[in-house]
Amino acid sequence: MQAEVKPHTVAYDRKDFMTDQHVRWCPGCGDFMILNTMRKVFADIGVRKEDFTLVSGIGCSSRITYYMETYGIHSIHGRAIATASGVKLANPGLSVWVATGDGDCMAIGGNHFIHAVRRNIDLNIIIFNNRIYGMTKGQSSPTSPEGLKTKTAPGGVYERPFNIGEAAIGCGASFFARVPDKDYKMLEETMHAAYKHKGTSVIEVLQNCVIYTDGIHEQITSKETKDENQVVLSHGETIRFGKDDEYGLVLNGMKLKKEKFGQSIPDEAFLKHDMHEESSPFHLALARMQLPEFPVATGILRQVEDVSYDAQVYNAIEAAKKYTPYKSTSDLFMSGNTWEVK
Amino acid sequence: MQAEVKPHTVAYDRKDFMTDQHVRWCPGCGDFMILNTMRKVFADIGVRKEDFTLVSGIGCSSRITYYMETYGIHSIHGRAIATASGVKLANPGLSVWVATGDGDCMAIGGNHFIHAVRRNIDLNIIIFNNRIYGMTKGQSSPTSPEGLKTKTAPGGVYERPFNIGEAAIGCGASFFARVPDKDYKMLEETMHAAYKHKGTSVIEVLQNCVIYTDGIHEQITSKETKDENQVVLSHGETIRFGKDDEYGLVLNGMKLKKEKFGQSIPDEAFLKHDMHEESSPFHLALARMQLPEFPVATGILRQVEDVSYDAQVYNAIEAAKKYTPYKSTSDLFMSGNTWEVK
Amino acid sequence: MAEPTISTPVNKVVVRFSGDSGDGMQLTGSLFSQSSGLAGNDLTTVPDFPAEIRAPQGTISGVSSYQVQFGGTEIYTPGDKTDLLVAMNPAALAANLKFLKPGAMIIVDADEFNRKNLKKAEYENNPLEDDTLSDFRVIKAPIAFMTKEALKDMGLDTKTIMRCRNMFALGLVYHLFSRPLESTVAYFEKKFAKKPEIAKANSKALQAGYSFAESTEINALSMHIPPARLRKGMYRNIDGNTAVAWGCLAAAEKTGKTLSLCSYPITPASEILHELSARKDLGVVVFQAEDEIAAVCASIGAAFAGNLSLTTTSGPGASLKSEAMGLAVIAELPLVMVNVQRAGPSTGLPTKTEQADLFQALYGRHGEAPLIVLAASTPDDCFEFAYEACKLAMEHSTPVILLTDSYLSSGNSPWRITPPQELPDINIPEYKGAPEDWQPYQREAEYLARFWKYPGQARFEHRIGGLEKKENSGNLTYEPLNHELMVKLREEKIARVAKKLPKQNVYGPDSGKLLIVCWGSTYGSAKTAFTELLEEGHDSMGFTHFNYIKPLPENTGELFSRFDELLVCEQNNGQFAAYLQTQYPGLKIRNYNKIQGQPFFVDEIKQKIRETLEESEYAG
Amino acid sequence: MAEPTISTPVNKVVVRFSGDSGDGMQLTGSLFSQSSGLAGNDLTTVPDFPAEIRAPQGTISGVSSYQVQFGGTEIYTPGDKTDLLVAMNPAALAANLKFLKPGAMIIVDADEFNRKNLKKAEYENNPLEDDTLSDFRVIKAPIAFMTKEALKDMGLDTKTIMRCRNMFALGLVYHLFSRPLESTVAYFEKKFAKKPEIAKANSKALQAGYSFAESTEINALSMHIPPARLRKGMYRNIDGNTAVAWGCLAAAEKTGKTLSLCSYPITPASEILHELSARKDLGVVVFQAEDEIAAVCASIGAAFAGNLSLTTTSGPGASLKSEAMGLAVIAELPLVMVNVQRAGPSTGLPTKTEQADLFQALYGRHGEAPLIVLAASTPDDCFEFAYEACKLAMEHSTPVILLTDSYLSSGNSPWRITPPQELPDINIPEYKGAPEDWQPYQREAEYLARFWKYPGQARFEHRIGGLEKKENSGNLTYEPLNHELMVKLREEKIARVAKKLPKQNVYGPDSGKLLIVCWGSTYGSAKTAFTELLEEGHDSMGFTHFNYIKPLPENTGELFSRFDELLVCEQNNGQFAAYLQTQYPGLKIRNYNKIQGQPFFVDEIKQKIRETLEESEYAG
Ligand SMILES: Cc1ncc(C[n+]2csc(CCOP(=O)(O)OP(=O)(O)O)c2C)c(N)n1
Ligand SMILES: Cc1ncc(C[n+]2csc(CCOP(=O)(O)OP(=O)(O)O)c2C)c(N)n1
Ligand code: SF4
Ligand code: SF4
Ligand SMILES: [Mg+2]
Ligand SMILES: [Mg+2]
Repeated sequence: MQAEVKPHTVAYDRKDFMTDQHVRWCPGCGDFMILNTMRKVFADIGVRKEDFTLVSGIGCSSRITYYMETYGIHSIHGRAIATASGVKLANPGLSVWVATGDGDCMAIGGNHFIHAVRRNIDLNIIIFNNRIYGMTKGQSSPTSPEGLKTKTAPGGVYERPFNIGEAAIGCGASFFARVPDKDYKMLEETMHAAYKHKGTSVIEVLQNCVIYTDGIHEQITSKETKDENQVVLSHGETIRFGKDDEYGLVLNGMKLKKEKFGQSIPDEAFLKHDMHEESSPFHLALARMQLPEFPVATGILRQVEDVSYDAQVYNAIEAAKKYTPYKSTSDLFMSGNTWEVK
Repeated sequence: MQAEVKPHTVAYDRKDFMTDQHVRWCPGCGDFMILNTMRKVFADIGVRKEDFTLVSGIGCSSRITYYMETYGIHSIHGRAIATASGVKLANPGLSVWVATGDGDCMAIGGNHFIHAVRRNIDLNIIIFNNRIYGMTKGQSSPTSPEGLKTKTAPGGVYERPFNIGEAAIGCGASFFARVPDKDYKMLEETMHAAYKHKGTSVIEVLQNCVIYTDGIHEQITSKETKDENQVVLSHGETIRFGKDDEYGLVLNGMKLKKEKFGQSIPDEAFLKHDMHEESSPFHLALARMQLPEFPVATGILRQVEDVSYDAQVYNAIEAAKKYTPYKSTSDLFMSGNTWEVK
Repeated sequence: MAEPTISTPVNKVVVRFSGDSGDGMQLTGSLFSQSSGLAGNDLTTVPDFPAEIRAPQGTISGVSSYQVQFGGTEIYTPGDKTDLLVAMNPAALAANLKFLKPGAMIIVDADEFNRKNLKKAEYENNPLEDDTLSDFRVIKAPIAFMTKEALKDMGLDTKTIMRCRNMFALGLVYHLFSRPLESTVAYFEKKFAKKPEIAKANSKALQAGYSFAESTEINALSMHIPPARLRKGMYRNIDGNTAVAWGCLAAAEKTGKTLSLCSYPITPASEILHELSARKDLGVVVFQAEDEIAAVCASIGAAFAGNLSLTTTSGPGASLKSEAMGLAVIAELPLVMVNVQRAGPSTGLPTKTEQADLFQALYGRHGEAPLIVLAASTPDDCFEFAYEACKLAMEHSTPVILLTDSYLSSGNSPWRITPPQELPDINIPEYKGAPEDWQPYQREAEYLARFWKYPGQARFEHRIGGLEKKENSGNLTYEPLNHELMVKLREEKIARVAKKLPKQNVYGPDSGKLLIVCWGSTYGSAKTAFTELLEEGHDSMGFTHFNYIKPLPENTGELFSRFDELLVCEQNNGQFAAYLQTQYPGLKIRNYNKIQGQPFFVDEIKQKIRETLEESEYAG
Repeated sequence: MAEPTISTPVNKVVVRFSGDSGDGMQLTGSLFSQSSGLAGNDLTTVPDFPAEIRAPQGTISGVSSYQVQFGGTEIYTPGDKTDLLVAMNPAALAANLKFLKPGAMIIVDADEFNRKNLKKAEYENNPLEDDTLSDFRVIKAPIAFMTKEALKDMGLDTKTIMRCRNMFALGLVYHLFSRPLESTVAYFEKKFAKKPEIAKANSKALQAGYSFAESTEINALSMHIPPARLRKGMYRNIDGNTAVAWGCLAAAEKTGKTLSLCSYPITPASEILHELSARKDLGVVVFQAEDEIAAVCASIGAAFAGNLSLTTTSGPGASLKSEAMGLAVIAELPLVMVNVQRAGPSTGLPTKTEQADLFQALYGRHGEAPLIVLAASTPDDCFEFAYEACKLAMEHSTPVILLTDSYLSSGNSPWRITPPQELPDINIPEYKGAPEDWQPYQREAEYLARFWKYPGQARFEHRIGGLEKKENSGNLTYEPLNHELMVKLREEKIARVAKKLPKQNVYGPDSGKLLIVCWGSTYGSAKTAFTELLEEGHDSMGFTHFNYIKPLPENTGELFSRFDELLVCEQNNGQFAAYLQTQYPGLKIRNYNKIQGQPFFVDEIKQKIRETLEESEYAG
């Protein structure tokens, strides 16, 4: 048994999710787009305002909690997912969302992240990946690309970054999507899909920090280059990219290969996107695609159905209730060896 | 530049690595086999005794530190890898080993684990995976199989366990091996290979806890069933298993399929093991293989060369030293705007 | 050989069952405790088992013991030393000699004193045959042989038969104290319902032991301990960890709240998690988190979501939780953290007891982060203080730390099963106004508690977090004076809890030279020591024991002022004494500290009090 | 309009540069500080910038300021209030009026006071045109216009030109205090070596401002501040974080050890990590860990491996590190943890200053886990105390916590560059016996330090960890008395450090009614307040300031006993005062606490001291 989220009856507007707090991000920060989209999605999703809880950690991104007129916790650095897990388990009837940064989620919060996806608890996790620590003014994060000059790597980052999708799927994620911050349409659809997905949904937003990593996702997301450098996945459809959709992917053993349509290779050999494929190596291979060899995959890479952890917890509770001799604490306390003093 | 481990000149015996401490594991515990093998490997490896450091967390497994006559730290629960990272970076000339349990490494220590493999720091990590918390007397660990009855899951575990290999490779591991505790030959070879590997080596040992999960790996490792249920990987060779090595693996898209040799499928279609393949989906697919559909893969699943983190740190130091105007603190302190008071 | 010192009737007796880890001593002891409870005695027990999961069989490090003190009077400790030792093998004898009173009785399984076992126990000669035991009264019972005899017709294998030796021994002891066998037999029948032959074998061995005693010299020794005058009601034995779990269950039931436990295993706190994991049947939501930080953060989430929220741990875990406890303080959420203390620092002596996490509970967070600190004193009052912790957390919208310890968690004492209607009411401050007028940091006037509103409640949507908040509105602000105000408000909120607390009591004379002060689990030994000294005629001293640590009860200062000096007894290096100095500067305090991983003995405290009284006599 | 109160010559002056975040006020201020240093003045500075990374341009929340006090005497604080404000726009004026002394001088860029900017600053009317500023002496300089004029022939775009406004303003101020321009011009040439036109534009603007002043009413006001009598030597300005980093570098160099820093970014400690990340050129091994726990554990690893090991953080990170600090204590490894305190609890006010992590430093670990606690008092003595922390850690084989704070980390003061030979020796206890005789927990006799042996050293192989150890051998043991002994030894080891510490000083009369007590960064305000009151003739009070917190200097108790009462001034709710009560029970202490995220003002402390003296006069 899992309590169902109660649908709302009034129609909401995105303004209904605005708070009276001044939004304190740098002008032009990608966070604004995520905020706006989130307000729209929350208004449209069909959940009553009071049944949302938005949990964040600490970072520029995590400030979003103050700007969404729902219940919210601005917790501590790295602990958004852990805190949100407590909320969801306490009241599985809530729609629980997590807003977190690449540092918050993948550095200090890494353990909670991998365990959430392993358990498949029904949280919608949005990672604002600007590949830097914004709030603390520009130190390397675990997603900072090699060579990037940061305050803690003045000579350039020499650590290998995490590929969030790969880590998530490797640790068992049932839902993973990657979305450019400016593609609010894709973001909106993805957030709806994440909401519908029962289990942990991970959305990596390629978010631009105008101060410390301005343009870091530009190659992937800019108008001029995105046709070549980004492949937008769509379930059931053949994977295509390039200015004229002239490229696709074929298999070479278990490796992906970029090929041109209409040349020597038969059309059937080109891969279709199947986000529901249970086996993960295909989705991992998609998540791993990197410039310059491959375009970067966006959209929903993986969505497979599996029972959520919160549902399992409540199933276990129901099952236990059914077979127990204890219906109240008195039953329990009086069980076993007792004696009376008169 | 990375300091090279100095080879020793005297010949060691495994007894040279015995301490005067009484070994306090339950009789029959799989930990004994790991200890014995480790002593042998340390004796044979060609490193001076004083140049080993063995770091562990807390758990039955982590007690091993007291039984190896080297430098050692029995740190705190979950922090073996973090502590070992500090040792290695402080003195890259040491051969640094980590002994950790499935709880120590994959529950509380999960964050350090994924960051170690991401960075590829040159540690040899041995995970004693008995799929339970032994030392604290039988609670579920993140590798406890679904359905197992434990002190914290009296009705049976309902969380999805981690597949250590998948998580490690997903997070970027350059070396992953899986070895049954009783296969001391395989363990010995694997430990030698781990030592040689410059970067993070992860060895998952399928360790038997006679008290809380006795026989949990039996299906995979027992004499009677291992031919069917275990596939021992060997680099460059065709993957074979079954009583008479009659089965192999073929590809179906990106999925593995178990097939019989000498039937309709041509021999060339059967997969060979290539542990050096840089692209990870193949190794992930191997790591994911599970009973009853597939045999469980043991041996070295993945070993790819990549510069280690410690080497990169010292490279960066060398580079910085080369171009700096500061050769001493005085140079630094006197740089910039100074003035004299006379 | 000395004469037995156990005279008939006596008022209290200490019995220690000891054998190899595989000999079932914990079960034997606890059955004996049950029977003592049924006989109307008060009692306290303590187990003593190897740190290893499975230590080598037959050796001293593999010895497992169970000690119980029971009597016709109030019993606060399991006893310093033993009147009767049951030793199932040479190692058990060797390990326990130091715990015996002079003249104590020893029952041994003489059949186990063979060469092999003697060697494992590091005996060169058989102690039953030399003068090792000359100070004691030794009963050499052929337990193994007699058990075999008794069960020989049942068709059981030897291993199964030998497993019943403990019940033979228990039968012997039952006879000694004139205990009926019925309830124990009934227990076997229930426990081994699916293996009736095992039930029968155990019953038979028990019976055989009883009969054996009847027909031997033991018969002459049997004695009667009168029942204690305990308060009327239903009783059961309970250990501190179960009592904590149950106290929280009771508070959840009382308030109609769901209990959430988010925890991570650690010795000696794990059993709370185990018990509540098994209490899914009562609707408990248990989350075994990936680590302690996840556990405490999830509990904060659960508290925010409106559940009665609990997190349990021991020292190392408490350290890990300190950052998040600060969040709970500034968020002003109800949250109970139980720290079952063990000996530190660091990993320390994980199976041993200590009270050295008090400083951490009081001060172990960055910034000014006050919260309520309670400490339980006996295994059974762990129930009461867990309930109280839940009550205060919810009534005052604050995290509460409840300190228990390894000694309480593993000890047993009879618990009067509190009927639900006797439990104190829990009055969670209720907001009565319109949602528009509600503000997240608005406070109830008397105690300054916030009103708890949570997801699912329409029109109370709000955000909380770790940044400093504007008074009332809870909006973020950097205003200097607001910060000072909020720091003071948070402190004052905790201080005002004192108004609600029971007055601190003095036992014995309520003024005088010396006040014996203790807190938490030192209660048992200190109270016993004090009572005995009082009976011995020392009348210039009082005794007071603290369960409410922060805030202290309102009359504490006044109470202290009635005595010239304080003697603070605690199992650490003087933490409570130091805390008292900060609260009542200028107190004249003597410290009596024991930091040995084990509780005070009654005699140690008596000795110390005597010395102190003499010294101050001399000084005065 | 009031007359200027800055008379010539004066002894100290407070100048505040303020403008939009984009106006380069921090650079302007720091160049001015440099020039003051060069002029031989002592000085202290403090920045004040928005919490947001980029606040809306032109608004009050976007204002960035830099305050400096400099003078011909010792300067301990950046000044309570300002004598001269440079306001680059209306928002800067609005934000800073509250910081001005009555009669202060204000230089504004009059060109920026247009409708748009006034609105952003929430001015309805132009304050230059009504009586808002009637208490001040206002210089309306057409800075934008004049800058444009000065640079018009250089072919630069308007944006670049407008970026030089700050240098025009600086030129004005230079003239006011008769500062030479050369070194600043040289600075531009060096900094913009690759963009000579930028260097030139800045120089020109500076020159233009200077000339403009010469030809206007400002000329009449220019004044000379005499040089301070500072100790001979080379000087530079330094902030607290850089000073910490450098102090550790110096200790590493002195001992020939490699410095390892394992850390995780956090405001306001990050700059130590930044500076040392840039110091790979001096061989520093920096590990930016995945979190604070990894950071502190890696530092323990580095210490075990024989490096001088450092970890840096602020409150929340310090909480996370508390478990592992306990390991460092029981392992008795040298380790320095720097906590650059910020206002708490929890996330609190992350950019504001406070001293409220003292309790945590002293007590924030489970079990009995004593370590050394130091606190720095000025930006420049952060160098000395970081060095001292490293020295004590290695000499006494113990973790040391060094407390600094946000105020020290961002403030600047001139630092006399300590020549290497003047640095105190660091004598790491050296084991002289044979390897066979060495034991891991053997102690050097005088101070009980362990001998540090580490991997790579043959025949000293050993294991350490968090479990309790046998005295000397370090083998695991559960022996009760050994545990007590080890707890006492660890405490005693820290206590003995006191023998080595400099005597605690009293400034002013060395006995009397009132002793003003403070610790850490309250030094500046308290010392200034005290000195001023002394000069005003108050002579029944002394002043003492603590850098050594645990242990306290040996003569502390004796020193306290010479005064009737203590007034403890600290930026928290009374933590040091409470700690003193535990160390010297019975002290008569008054608390003076400010918990507003900002340092004490000198006047506040003076006021409080006066009141206290009066009260005690009255009471006495
Ligand atoms: C325990 C703790 N450690 C460190 C910090 C400091 N801190 C705050 S936010 C942050 C990183 C933010 O980076 P990210 O999560 O990527 O968010 P962004 O600001 O880039 O959106 C850090 C290190 C903290 N607040 N608490
Ligand atoms: C901070 C902290 N939390 C919890 C514990 C308790 N603890 C000790 S070992 C352990 C788990 C051991 O499991 P695993 O790592 O699998 O090792 P095993 O004993 O099975 O070899 C736990 C939970 C601890 N010592 N410290
Ligand atoms: S620093 Fe970067 S991430 Fe933070 S608000 Fe500014 S632009 Fe956004
Ligand atoms: S409990 Fe299990 S893992 Fe631990 S020592 Fe015993 S058999 Fe080994
Ligand atoms: Mg970021
Ligand atoms: Mg395990």
